[in-house]
Amino acid sequence: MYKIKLNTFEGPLDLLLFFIRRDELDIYNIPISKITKDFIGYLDLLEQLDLEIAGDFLLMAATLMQIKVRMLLPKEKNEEGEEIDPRADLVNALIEYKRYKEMSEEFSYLEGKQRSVFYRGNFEKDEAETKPELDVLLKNISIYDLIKAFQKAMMEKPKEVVHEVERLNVSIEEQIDFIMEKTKSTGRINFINLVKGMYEKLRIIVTFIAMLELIKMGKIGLEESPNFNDFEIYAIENG
Amino acid sequence: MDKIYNSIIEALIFASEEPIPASEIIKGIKEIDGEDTKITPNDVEKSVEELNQKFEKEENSFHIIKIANGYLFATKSEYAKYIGYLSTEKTKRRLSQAAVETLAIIAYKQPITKPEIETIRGVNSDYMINTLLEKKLITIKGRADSLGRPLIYGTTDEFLMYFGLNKISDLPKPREIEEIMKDADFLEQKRKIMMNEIEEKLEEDTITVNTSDHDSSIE
Amino acid sequence: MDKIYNSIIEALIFASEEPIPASEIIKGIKEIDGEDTKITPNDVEKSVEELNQKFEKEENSFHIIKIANGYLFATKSEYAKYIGYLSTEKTKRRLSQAAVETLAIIAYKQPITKPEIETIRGVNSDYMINTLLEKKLITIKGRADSLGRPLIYGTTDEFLMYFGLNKISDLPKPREIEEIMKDADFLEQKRKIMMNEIEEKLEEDTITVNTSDHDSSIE
Repeated sequence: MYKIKLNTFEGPLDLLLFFIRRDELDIYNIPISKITKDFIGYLDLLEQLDLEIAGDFLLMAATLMQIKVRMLLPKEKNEEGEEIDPRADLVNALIEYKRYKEMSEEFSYLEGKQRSVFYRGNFEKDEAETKPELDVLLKNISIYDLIKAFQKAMMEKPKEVVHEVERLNVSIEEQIDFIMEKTKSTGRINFINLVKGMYEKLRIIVTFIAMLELIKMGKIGLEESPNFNDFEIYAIENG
Repeated sequence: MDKIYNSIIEALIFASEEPIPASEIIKGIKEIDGEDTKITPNDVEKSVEELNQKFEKEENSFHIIKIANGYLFATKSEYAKYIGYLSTEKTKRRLSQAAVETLAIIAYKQPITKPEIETIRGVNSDYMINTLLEKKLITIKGRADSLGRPLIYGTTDEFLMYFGLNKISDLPKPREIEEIMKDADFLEQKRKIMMNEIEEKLEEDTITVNTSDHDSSIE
Repeated sequence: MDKIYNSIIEALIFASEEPIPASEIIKGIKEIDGEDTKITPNDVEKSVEELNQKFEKEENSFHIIKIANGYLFATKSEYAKYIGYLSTEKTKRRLSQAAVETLAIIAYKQPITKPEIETIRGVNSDYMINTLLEKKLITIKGRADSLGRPLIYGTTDEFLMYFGLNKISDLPKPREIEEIMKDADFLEQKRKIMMNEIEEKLEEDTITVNTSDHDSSIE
């Protein structure tokens, strides 16, 4: 019985590092022909197992073959006249990758250590004296949270409520503006007059709520009207 | 009962997400130290008393309380005013969820009116809009031509700065994120099918695949 | 600073569900005791040290740790097995090797774009990035100025919490490249054994690897 891990290789760089390690190759002087052979051998093996080979691996195979060809040609030179090793880019990529791969072992160690740490689980009986005030603070919000919130809002967009709002086309805010304009231009106004010409019952209700809102805000006041079942609305200065 | 159990009981009560009954505490200890560990609900009760005496003596700001369904830690009431400050902070954070939603809708749909925002959110948004205005994350851009001429809102330069963006078109398109997700799903499925095939193939070849280091991983 | 603040600081940290920064502790105390209360982050640090000495001496099962830019109560690891048995919280799965690898690259190279991540890893990383975003271990920090204006990624406070780090600069230092190269005891060592075994096995099974086109040597 042999124990193996086939999903061991995270990608072509990982596989190349394996060959380098296995055969104790000098990473700065990779025998490109041998490593290409091994690499393609591995792909052939996957193929024989009827596995689809990821594009990243095929790209690397092509890169290796290209390097192999360039090794046979006269060396190119850089601006300082030094020969360019066709393997240089690959070597750098391998070293960079190896560096982070090694660090990820450290991360896994930290992860494991942290798993044996537990935090306090229940806070329900902590007494808190002051009532929280309602002030909003955007804390640790990222663009990602923004997109998520938007997608969620659009997905959960209520359908039926929408209908009513659209049909009526009136909001408390608009009616607040409407009342403020009326009271400013006419000084005082009877509620009956205020809603005169409003045919939808809901619009009148919204206007009434807007009026209550304004009273709460201290922007208008009410007074009994000489007319039965009516009252007068007046604007409050500095309100 | 051994004195060491005081600390274990303390740890179990501390970390438990629900008030923990004596029976659960005993279960946890026996599971680790063996079924024949001698510990009774009475021992647990005594341990908790000893712990509380220690907390009293050491002037700790917390103690263990017993409620109907078990034991749990609580801070002492003399610290309530300080804790009150904390819960205020917590409420602020929770509220910020609604603010983010409102801000997100304005950012992506601008220029947008309040009725339009409320249509999407399904709730009155006066408070959120005012708060965002106060924080200068949004601003009034004018009035719409529609009936009632409602105010229209858009984001500010402060908004861009807050999120590290140069211009509003730099906002990631929801589509961009969806594409990453879709690609990812596709790739993952491909990988899974591939791994299944490898495993099947290897089983046929009577090679066992040992994934011991990895079988608890998610991706 | 008055000794009494030890207990208040203890209470504030104990009652906080998230790591609480020294600045928040000071804000909380000043909020209640007045703006002119004399207390500095250094005082808080000293208080925490004194508290931890007490928890050590009194054999409490928990102590205060510094994590994700704040203070938080946590159990000592020797109690993990007892809690682990009863708690569901930590039975969550570990990150896969690929996820940790991607995360390591982002942590050290942040802010970093997806193309940059993929260049280092040598593989498509959509799925990994999406997984890490979902787990809130990374987040979008904005857009790069480079061609195509790709999104840039960085780590979060949740990342620090997950790995038990106080701040990003506490990350283990990557070793110098020369040092890595000298090290004979690298992780591939383990694989070497495993791969030799599979190759032997496959040879036995007379699966031939076709390398005929590629064996012309040039070195």
